[in-house]
Parts: sequence; structure tokens; C-alpha cells
Amino acid sequence: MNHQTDTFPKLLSDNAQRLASKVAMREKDYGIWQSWTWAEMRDEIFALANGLAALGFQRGDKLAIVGSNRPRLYWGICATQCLGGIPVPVYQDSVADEMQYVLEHAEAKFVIAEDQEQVDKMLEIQDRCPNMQHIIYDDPRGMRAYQHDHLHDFVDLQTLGREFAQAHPDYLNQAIAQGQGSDISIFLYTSGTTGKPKGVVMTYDNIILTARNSAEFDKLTSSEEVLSYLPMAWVGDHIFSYGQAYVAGFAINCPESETTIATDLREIGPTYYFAPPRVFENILTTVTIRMHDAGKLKQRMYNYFMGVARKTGVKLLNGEAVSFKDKWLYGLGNILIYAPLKNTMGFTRIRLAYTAGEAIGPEIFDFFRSLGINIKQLYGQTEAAVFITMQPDGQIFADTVGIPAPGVDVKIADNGEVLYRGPGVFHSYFKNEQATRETKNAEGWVYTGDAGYFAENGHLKIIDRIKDVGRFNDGSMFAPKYIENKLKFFPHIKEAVAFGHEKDYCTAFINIDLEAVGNWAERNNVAYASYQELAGDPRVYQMMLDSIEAVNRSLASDPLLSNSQIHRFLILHKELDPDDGELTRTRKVRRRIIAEKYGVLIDALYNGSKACFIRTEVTFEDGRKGAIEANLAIVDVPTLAAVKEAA
Amino acid sequence: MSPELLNVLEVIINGLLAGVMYSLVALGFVLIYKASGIFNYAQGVMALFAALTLVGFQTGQIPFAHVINTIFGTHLETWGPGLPTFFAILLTMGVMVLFAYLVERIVLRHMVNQAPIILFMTTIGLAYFMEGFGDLMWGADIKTMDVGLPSGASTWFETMTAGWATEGSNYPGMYVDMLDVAAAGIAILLVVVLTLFSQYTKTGRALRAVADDHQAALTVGISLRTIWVIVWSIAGFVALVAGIMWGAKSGVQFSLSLIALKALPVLILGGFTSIPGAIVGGLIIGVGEKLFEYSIGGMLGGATENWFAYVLALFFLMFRPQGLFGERIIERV
Amino acid sequence: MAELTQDGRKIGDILLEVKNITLAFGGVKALTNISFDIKEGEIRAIIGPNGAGKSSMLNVISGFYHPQQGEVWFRGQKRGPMRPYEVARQGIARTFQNIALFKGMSTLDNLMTGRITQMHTNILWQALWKGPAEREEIAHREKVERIIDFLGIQAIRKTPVGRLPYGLQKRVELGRALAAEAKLLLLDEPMAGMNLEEKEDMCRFILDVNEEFGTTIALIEHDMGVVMDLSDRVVVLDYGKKLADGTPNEVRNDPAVIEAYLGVGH
Amino acid sequence: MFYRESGDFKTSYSADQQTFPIRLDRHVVYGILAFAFLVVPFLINDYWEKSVLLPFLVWAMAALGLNILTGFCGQVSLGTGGFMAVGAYACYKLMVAFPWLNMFIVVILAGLITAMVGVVFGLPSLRIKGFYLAVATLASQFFLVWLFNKVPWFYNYSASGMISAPERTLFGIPVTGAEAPPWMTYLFCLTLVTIFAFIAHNLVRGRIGRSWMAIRDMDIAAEIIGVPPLKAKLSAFAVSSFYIGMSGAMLFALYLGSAEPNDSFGIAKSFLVLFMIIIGGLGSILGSFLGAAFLTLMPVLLKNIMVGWFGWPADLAAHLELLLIGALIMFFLIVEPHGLAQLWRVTKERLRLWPFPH
Repeated sequence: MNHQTDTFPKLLSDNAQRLASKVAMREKDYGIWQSWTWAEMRDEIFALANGLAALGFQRGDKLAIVGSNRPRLYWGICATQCLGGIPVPVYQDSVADEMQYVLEHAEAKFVIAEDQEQVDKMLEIQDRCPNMQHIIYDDPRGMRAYQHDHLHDFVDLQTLGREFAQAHPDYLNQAIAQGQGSDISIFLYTSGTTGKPKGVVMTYDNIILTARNSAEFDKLTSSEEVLSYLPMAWVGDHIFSYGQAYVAGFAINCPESETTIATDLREIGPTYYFAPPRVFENILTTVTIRMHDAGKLKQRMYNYFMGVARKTGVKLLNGEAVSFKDKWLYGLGNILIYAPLKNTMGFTRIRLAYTAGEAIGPEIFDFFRSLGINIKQLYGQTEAAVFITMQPDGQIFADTVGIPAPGVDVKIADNGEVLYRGPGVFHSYFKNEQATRETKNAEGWVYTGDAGYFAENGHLKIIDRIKDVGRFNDGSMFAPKYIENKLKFFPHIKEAVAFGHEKDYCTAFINIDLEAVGNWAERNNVAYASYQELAGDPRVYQMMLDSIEAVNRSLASDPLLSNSQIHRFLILHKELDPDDGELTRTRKVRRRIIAEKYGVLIDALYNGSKACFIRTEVTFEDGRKGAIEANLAIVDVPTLAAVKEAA
Repeated sequence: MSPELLNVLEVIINGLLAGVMYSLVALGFVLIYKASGIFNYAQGVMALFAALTLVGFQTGQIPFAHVINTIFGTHLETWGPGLPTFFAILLTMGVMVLFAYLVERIVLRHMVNQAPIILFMTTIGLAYFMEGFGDLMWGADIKTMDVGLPSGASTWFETMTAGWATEGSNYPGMYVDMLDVAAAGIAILLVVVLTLFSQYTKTGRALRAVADDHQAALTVGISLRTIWVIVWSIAGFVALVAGIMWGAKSGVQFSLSLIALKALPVLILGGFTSIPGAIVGGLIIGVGEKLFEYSIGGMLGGATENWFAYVLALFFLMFRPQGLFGERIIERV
Repeated sequence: MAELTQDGRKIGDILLEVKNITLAFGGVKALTNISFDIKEGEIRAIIGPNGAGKSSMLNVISGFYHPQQGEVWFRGQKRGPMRPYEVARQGIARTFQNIALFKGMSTLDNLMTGRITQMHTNILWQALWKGPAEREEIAHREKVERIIDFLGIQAIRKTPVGRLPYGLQKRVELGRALAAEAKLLLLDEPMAGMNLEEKEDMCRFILDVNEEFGTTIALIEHDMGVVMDLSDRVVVLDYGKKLADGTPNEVRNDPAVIEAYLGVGH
Repeated sequence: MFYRESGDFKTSYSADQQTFPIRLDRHVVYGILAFAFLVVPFLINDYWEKSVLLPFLVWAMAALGLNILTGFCGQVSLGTGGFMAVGAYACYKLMVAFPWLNMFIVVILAGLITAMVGVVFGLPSLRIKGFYLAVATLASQFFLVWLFNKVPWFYNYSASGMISAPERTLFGIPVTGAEAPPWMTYLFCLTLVTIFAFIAHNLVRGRIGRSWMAIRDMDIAAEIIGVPPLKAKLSAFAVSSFYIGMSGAMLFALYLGSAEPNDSFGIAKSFLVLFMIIIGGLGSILGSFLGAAFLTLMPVLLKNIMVGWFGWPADLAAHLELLLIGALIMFFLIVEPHGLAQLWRVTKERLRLWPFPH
């Protein structure tokens, strides 16, 4: 590959010339979208890099990045790479000792922290991280009183850098020139579903090649607009708002704060958008809820035209032929409903949207596609620099994740596990040879840990984590995740946990969606004081029962999974919560922990009792601990006989 | 006494008499403003309307004759000889009460706690409406009003005052119109009655309570609505009286509604909320403008009454922004 | 003679001093022979039971009331009789006991109005807008946006303040006073009618203001706890007379003060 | 429903605080202006000029002026008629004295003269507030009208006591007098009104406008945070009278052609303009136009219906019209005291959120 642009610093210089006056980055700050062109951004980054150099930053030093999506933090990544260092973005919402593990493990010498809050965390764990030498902060608010001997204000550091550049004009250029594609570009720590996070080591080639391939696959241009709101530590954000942005040269936009993302999304109106299924799910839920308050006429209009859209929209998007009448109706609907709706959601300009990480509900998927939003699924993981399979335009199916990404080979192992190989395949796990060997074999095949198979249309279908795929006592396959997803497709079910491994039949925990169910309660004036009370309401149980029966029906129709029909379930008295370790930061279910925590309940599900008492420790927003008690009803669900394939 | 002096005296007396008329109209404003905080611009038109109605009843006109004729091509005029003055007045009073009721029902109750300026504009709207309504109902032509009040110069006063003049200066004596005197008399009577009413009747006390604070009024046990109706009715009567006087003096016609404009300076002078203020203010202005016209007006080309009252009030305000008897405005942070 | 507080803030020379102020309305004496000073960079509290004349004192300082006797010295100069807006131009900003925001305007406009003393382009440029007027507008907008950010009221930037809840209105009013970038900030019961959380925020803001911008602050407050935590020195008024003056501790243990407060049953 | 704001974001303060921040609004306004300037002149005829367009423009100008004083600075004035008279007579004297003077200059000078008069009559506002002030302003109304009646110098000793506009040309085309073609007078007024509407907007969105609104919303607080009441109020009176003066000049020179104090500038006119801004919306530039449109077009409409269709006698129609206007005004004040502008604001919000209710 062209070694002019085989590292990000080189790409930066290149863009700064080709797209000098084109906006590279925006941030909603002080009421307007502050903008930086590629040229300006280069200068900022170089100033920072020189500043770091002035602090004695050495090749191979690690620099941790702690904070939400801020331009200066993104600059931190590239500045580090300029000096041949390794950036280590960290999940900023993780608690101090989780952070401490990552920083210590990564041997971070430098830290760029967003604000006082993050700096405080750093200072708290400093003594346990011997390598940590310098902390640079972005927002000076409240930092005045701090001891500044190893604390640096971002701007001051840049000034320092500019002076350093005066003294050593070509230091930086040399440093950049030394870098090459095979060098380490970044550590991305996976929030491991089990055990401690692993540091995935990526080379420039990994990121840049993957970014380039995928950009070509979707014809991304320098005119895209992206909203960068997902954690910087997550590989997805690193690809979508860093890798692809540098490769294609498009602009990324940082929201004002976590709380204003919706408004910022609406203002920016991205052309290229990634979100995990639950985000799209939330959007749909809010749309439905807000429409409930609308006037009769509006509602009728909305329902009618959404009907039209379901009938026509998807076809139009897939370029299939539709009758003139439908086209005309859709056009009318577009004026009256779709376009305004997209406008309020911020999707007016959207050209391409991706979702991944979890399976997405068909009706959610279709809702957006029928509006003319080209939302597609991809299947990926950190170790692959995201892309393993992706859906080509026009071949979109809700239940499959598409065909192998360009340059990637995918095969299914005998045990049903999905394996892949390609340019994005990670270098290694940092300081964890064994894990590396377990995951990546000699020929470079990576074990995804997911069970799946290629459907007859050549698209990959993921069932579940291979290690979660269990067997019922009768030996038939039990795929909890698959069942849980089917449950979670219902708007009023937020989380679900299915059990059945080495049991006779399948059972489930349900978490209701407070927003959706709460709204339902309001409309049917069901009074409730707390989440717990609402969850315990018999009418809510009935609602869940109906949904579960529906799931059973669909399961019955699948010969592989007909035994997985849910026989009994209960509604949990509290929301499963990352802070209680029940979910990962990316909201994946931690089965082991849940199994331990709620053992009594699981037993109750199988010993036929009608109710069960439970007392649980909880962590509140402010970190205080407490306990809640509840007596949970357990309900039996009618099941159907398996439908024979013939039928 | 020298004729000049006597002339001045004459001017003053006439000024006082005119002033009483101003006070009379101002009174209507004050009543409503005190009770409902509404600055009722329509007061003048109410006088016109009352006068029109009265004349209509007296002469037995058919209401809306003009309209009916236009639409149905009929030629209606009157339904008979008309009512004796006394009944006509009673009937007119009834009409004014009805009017007060309707105003409260249709307009006021929708306007509770609106900005004063909005209320004010509403009453201007009301004025327009009533003017159009009155004209449609009774026709816009100028009518003469005769309720049997004395009028013309008072000869004995003339002869009496003629005597005061110094010998030899064949001074004709002062001219005083009987009508003005009568009007003044009635106005004074009305004020007395009103004062007694507000002092010694339950309703009257309630009214005063409202003026001080609306909550208090409710505790007195009379609904604000009722009170408003009462107040507007009273204002209606006052308007009727004023209408009669001015009507009798210079015919019943549109210009009658302009007496409202005469009353305004009286109000700022006397203060929106003070009945004595209205009276004293009226007298000051009456005398003031007459004197000014007599002494300086001529040099300025006359007709200074149009504005003198206002300019007087204006300068007065510069030194006492809350008017003669109005409550003091205390500024706080 | 700059001294340091234990939390490392600098306290400078006397910024404002009132000498033997006596203020009367008609016959009633609101203030009798009051004297005290406010030093650069400190947080000064004025406390006292209701009707002690605290607000009157503030109104004297901000030039709204003109005392019959006594002098006000600001930045080393005796202040002649002044209209309130002239006082404001000297660099004294304030908030009011019962919020006095401009209800018809947005949060942003309220804050911009707070900077009115610093804006000067003449009416003709204003009419033209493009050019000096717009440049000035933007320059001040940038300053105001810093304050909006500082107070965390971005979300209500363009909302008419009339529609805001009480707590936020208080915050906006503080913002308007901050916008003036005054030397001396007078806060008249900044926490009146707030819930605990709002009070904590407000305390935080007051301390930050004093720390970040080094603004001198004089505040009236009923909540003793708040006063004692916040202020460097406290002056106690009662029935228009000065009861005590000193550090929170001195004041707390002053018998006269205790008496007065037990008197009104706090 | 028609708004597509997503993607229409602001990267600078000047963009953020421009006159029409929303793209669609901007385009619509440009469209309307283009139509008014480039199309209407070719369609206009005498009837439309004299009974619809000119009155609308003239009164819109007056409404702008009064709205600045009453709507933005909170000082109620009933002297509008008087100030219009000042504008008219100033215009007349200037036209006669300097025949060569460009008509635009004349009108603007007339405005300036009125502004000075306005300041004088505004002085009381420093002591007097609210209704007292409102009534006090009537003094100027009556005094001025009386003045122009009584002092022959103002109407150049003409026997009738009326003033009538001599013919003046602009680029060789008569703009005043009987010969002036409709499109010329129309374009003349349109240009003035457009320019000064924008100027008014610039004033109210900047420092001066804020000082006015501060005085309006809470004068004491305003003074304590540094707004000099004298400057604020008098500047409001000056600017307001300036606009009203110009409208008076336009009313006389371009619309009526001749004028006489009592009928043309009587107290009724003062009320009319006050109605315009209240029905249109206090403190809103747009409102001034809506109000002016409503109160100039509606009578025309009513007349057309009653006289034109039903063939009723004019006097009857006049009374009915009076009655209806009075009723309509009351109706409006009851249903939407904040005026048409507010009505529009609400509708717009709904359109922006469409299909959601809120």
C-alpha cells in the first residue's frame, strides 16, 4: 500500500494539503458548532505532539485518553501516533479501579483527561499506576487550586509545543516519517463479558486497510457528516469517527454533552450514522409515544402513511419496482409524514446507517428502512477492527448480518463457531500471549466465539455466543441469546435472560422497559409508585405473557429451536444494571454473575413454585449501596408442538 | 366692582358649572376603575347611547328602523306618540342595566387578569361597537333632547349681578345658562347619593372593598361578577345623566361621545381612583380652561379648550405623578 | 496587604466601605449609623432578622436609596450622589430578593443586557447592524456564552425566562449579574426559596465565581449554615443597627447576635 | 411540516443571530420581497394602490413606529395622530421650500423633525407612567392638531386651511401629485417600509432594543443593572416618532395628496395604530405588519361585501362596519391578547415539530 499514507499522521498531513479548507471536525460548544478545517486540525495536533515531545514523550510510550468525545481527545490520539506512541482510549464512565487496571496494564505514562472529574479519578489511582507521569486536562474549570507540577493545561501544553517546534523545527516530521503501516497504532481494551478487559493491539495496517475497504464498499466520500457520540474506547468509534474519517476525509461532529445528543443529532443531520440496535429501538419508542399525544387526525394520517411506507418504502429502497399509485402515495406520505419525521429525528440527510452488536428487531429495522433510511447490519468485533460481514445495498435482511466484508474470509467450524481471517485481524492481546494464541490460530484464523451458519442466500446468520449455546437434558440445542433477542424485540421488554442449559425446559427473566410500559400505564391509568410496583402488576404480567406466547409460536416454527419454547417466566423487580455488574458496559448480559446473584429465582423457576422472595444489593447513581426486596410471581406459559419442516 | 372683574367672575362661574359636567363624566370612569381596574374609554359613548335611547323612547322611534327598511324595503318610522319622559328614563335605565349585564357576560369575564392596556383597548373596541350599534338602532341624525329642564339665560341673576357693577358702567349683568345650573344641581345631587350609597349600603361597602382588594370583596360575600355588573350599571346611570345634560345642551349626536376625552384630563388631575378627585379636578379644569381661553386664548386664535386641559394636567403631573388624590406610587426593588 | 484564606484565595485591600450610613423613610429609620467595609476578593455576608435593613443596605450600595447621612467609598474614592445606572457603570452588579428578570426576553438576551454597560456602538451603526454593531454584539456574545457554559444553562439559552422554573430563574439572574463582569457582586438572598440541591449548586457557583473570576461578593442570606460555610466575614444587622462584624466564628459566638436570633426564634 | 432544519446548523454567531435563522423562513421572505418588488408593480392599478397597498404600507410604517415605543419600550402613547401630522406638515413645508429636494430625503427629514418633537413630548415619560402617561400623550395629540389648525404658516395661508402635495418627480417620473403612476408611489413606499423594517429589527435585536425591553419589563431593575432610563425612553420616543413622522409624510404626500388636521390626523388615527400593534402583537416587527394588514384590509373587505354585494346605503354600511370592527377587536383581545404574531409563533412551532404535537 502507498506508504505516503500508511499511518494516521501521514494521512493527516496528506488531508491537510488535499482538503486544506474542508472542515475536519466540529464541536457544539458555546452555542455554536466550532469548526476546524483539516489544515487547522493538523496545526493543533502538531502543536500538541510537540508539546508532548517537550514533556519527554518517547517512541512507544502509552498515552491514555479519558473522557467523552471531544476534539482535543481525538487530537490526542493522532498526536501520540505522530510521536510513534500508542494511544489507549478508556471508557470514561468506568469506575476508578476498572480504569486503574487498564492504565496500569497498558503502562500508560501520559494521560489526557477531559475535565476535573476525570483528573480526580486519575489522581485517586495515581499511586497504583507507577508509570503515570503527566496528566493533561482539556477543561480547566475548577483546576486552579490543583498542584500543577505534573498537571498540564491542554492549551499551555500546545503553547509549549509551539515553542518546542521553534527550537526543533523538523523533530516532528522525522518522528512522523519513522512511522510505518506495520507499527502499533492503538490499544483498544475490550470490556470483557467475563474477567478483566483485554488490550487488543492494532497496527496501522489493521485500522487503515479495514477503514479503506469498508469506505470503498459503501462509497464514503469526504462530504459525509458523522456524529461522534459513542465511547472513544470502543473499536466502532475508532473506525467510524477516526479511521474512516481520516481515510475518506469527512467531518466528524462532537455533541455538546451526553444529554444533548438528540438535539445535536437533529442539528447536524448526519449523512452516515452508526448506532447499536437499542438506540434505534429507543428512537422508535419515543416516536410511538409522542404520536400517542397527537390529535386524532394526525394519528390517523400517521398510521395510514406508515402503512403505505411498510408496503412501498422498503421496496423502493431496495430498488424494486412498485406501481405508480404506490409511488405517488409514498411521495405524498413523504411530504406529510416521512420527511418531517426524519427531520425531527435528524435523519433528513442520512445516506447510510449501520447497526451491529446485537440482533435488531425486524419491525424496528423495517420502520427505518420504510422511511427511506438505508439502515444496514454488519457483524464484527474488536479483534477484526469491526468488519467481518456487512450487508451490501439492496440485499438487506433483518435476521442475517450480510456477506463477508471485502478482503475478509469467513468459515464455520465443525462446532458451528464462526471463524474469519483478513487485513483487520488484530496483532495480539497486550501482555497476554496465551489469550492471543487461544483466539488466533497459526493460519491467522480468528475464533469469534459466536455460533452461526450461512443461510441459503449466502448471508451469515448468528445464533448466539458459542459458549452460551447449551443443551437441554434431552440434548437438543439451547441458544439463550437468540431467544432473549426475540423477546427484546418487543418494545416493552428491555432485557431478558433465558435459562435451559442442562435443564428440561426453557425459562426466562424479564426486565420491563420503564418508558414504554410506564407510558402504557399512564394511558390506561394504572397507578404505580416504583419500577418494582409496575413490574409486579398483574396486567403487566399479562402483557408479557402475550409477548412470550408470540415468541413461542415463532420458535415452534424453527425445527432447530422448537424445544427452546419458554415454559415459565418472571419479571425482575429491578433493572439489570452495569453498575451492579449484571451487564457489560455495552449492555451485554453477564450470565455467570446473574446466575450467582439470582440463584434462588432460577431454582424457583424449575421447582414449580408460584412465587419467590428475593433480596438484592443495588448500587445507586451516586455510588451508595442499598438493598431492595420483593416477592416475585412466576407464571407458566402455554407451549406449542414443534412444527415439522414439511408443514 | 369693575366690569372686568365681574367678567372674570362670570367666566369663573361658567367654568365651575362646566367643570361640574366634566366631573360628572369623570365620575363614571372612577367608579369602574376603582371596582375593576378597567379604564373604561367607552364611558363617553355610553352617555351618547343612553341619550339616543332616551330620545328614541321619548319620540317612539322603532329601533333599527333604518336597517329593517333597507333590507325589507319597508318604511317604518315610529310606533306612536312616544313615552312620557319619566317612563322613558326608567326604561333607559333598564337598558343600561341590561347593557352592563351583557358587557360582563360577554366581554369582561373573559378578560380577568389581563394587562391593563389590553382591557383599555377592549373598552375602545366596545366604544366602536356601541357607536355603530347606537347609530344602527336609532339613526345617526342629530336629535334634540328635551326632558323639561329649564334653559336659557337666568334673568334675575342677570339683573341682580348688573346691580353689582360700579355706577355708570352700564354693565349688562352676568350670563348664566339655567341648564348649566340645573345640571350642576343634579350632578351634586348624584354625587351625594353615590356617596351615601357607598357609605351606608351593603353593596356600597362591598364596592369599596373591591376597590381596595378583590379577595377581600369575595370574603364580603358578593361575587366579583355581580359587583362588576352593579358598577357598570351605576356608570350607566351616570352616563345617562351626563347624556341628558350634554344632549339637552348641544343636541344628541356623535360629538357627545367626545366628552370622554374631556373627562380624561380631569382624571389624571384628580387621580383615577378618587371620587373627590374627580370632582375637584373637574372644577379646576372647567375654570382653568375658561379663564385661559378668556385671557390668552384669543391671542392664540381661540379654541384652546381642545388641549388646554391636557397641557394643564400634564404639567400638573410632572410634580405629582399620581394625580391630586390618587394613591402614592411607592417604588420598591 | 494581601492575605490568604486557608483555601488559598487572595484577599486584597478594601474595595468598598460604607461610613455611618443613616437612611430613613419619612419618620421610619431603616438604617442607623452603619459602617463596614468589603475587601477585594472576599465573600462578605450581611445577615440579620427580617426587617433588619439588609436589603435597604444593599439598595444604598447600589445607589437605589440615597441615605440622609453617611458616605459610600468605592475603590478608594468617596461616591457623590449617583443614579443607580451610574453605580452599575462603576462596576457594581447585583441580583434581587424576588427575581427581577426581564420576563419578555430570552435567557441569552437577559445576560446580554447584563453587559449593557460595556456596549457602546451608536444608534446609526446599530441600525446598519453589519459592521461595528455586529462585531460588538458577537464579542459580547462570546463572553456571555462563557457564562452560560459556566452556569450550565445551555439548554435554556433561547427560552423566554418567564417560562423557566424558579431555581433556573435565580441562576439566570446570577448570570446576568456575572455578565457585567463587576468588581463587586451584590447577591440579595441568592438561595431564597430553593430546595437543598439547588442551594448546593448555588453555593458551588458563588464559590466558583469568587475563585475563577476573583470577584468580590457581598450577599444577604437567611440560611445560617450557608452563610457560615461561604463567607469570610459576616456583618450582622438588627433593626437597622449594626450588631456585630467579624469572621463567622466570632459572629456565631457573639452574645448580642445569639440574643437577637433567639429573639426572632430562628 | 414544511421545515427541514436538520442539517441547517450554525458555525458562527453571526449566522446564529441573523434575521431569519431558519433557512425556510429566509427563502420565503426573499420570495415575498421579490414578488412585491418585481411582480406587483406590473399588476398594480389605481384601485389596488389607493385602497389596499398604499394604506397598508403607510399604516405598517406607523405601526412599526408605535410598536417600538409601546411594544418594545412599554410606553403607551395616544399621540400617534399628532406626530403623523407633524410628519405631514414638515413634509409639506419641505416640499414647498426646497422643490428640488429628493422625495426620499424629504420624507426622512420629515421623520427627523418629528423625532425632535417626539423627544420633547416624551420628556414627561420620565416622571409619568402607565395610564397617566397614555392620557398625557393625548395632550400632544390635541395640542399639535390645534396648532396646525390655528397657525396659518403651517398651511402656507391657503384659504381652505388644507395642505396639498405639489408634484415632485423621482428619476423624471412624478411620485407625488395627481399625475403620479400607481406603481411609482407603491414602489416608493415599499422601498421605504422595507428598508426601515429591517432597520427597526436591527435596532430591537441589539443593545438599544435590549435597553428598551429592559425598561419595559422592569424599569427599576433595568436602571440598577445599568440602563439609563432617560436615554432609553427618549431614544424610544425619538425613533418611534421618526417612523410615525415618515408614515405621516407618506400618508399626506403619496396616499392622500392633501390633508387637514382634524380628519387626517385626529385621535381616531391614534387609536387605529394602537389597535394595529395590539392585534398584530406588541413587541413584534412582524406583528406591526399583520396588524396593519388586518385593520386596513378588513374595512375594505367589509365595504365591498355590504355595499358591493348587498347594495346597502353607504351610511348604514359605515355604521355596521364600525360595529363589526369593534366586535372583532374585542373578539381578538379575548381569544389572543398577544396578537396575530403570537398566533403565528405557535403555528410555526407546531409546523416545526410536525407530526409530533410537542
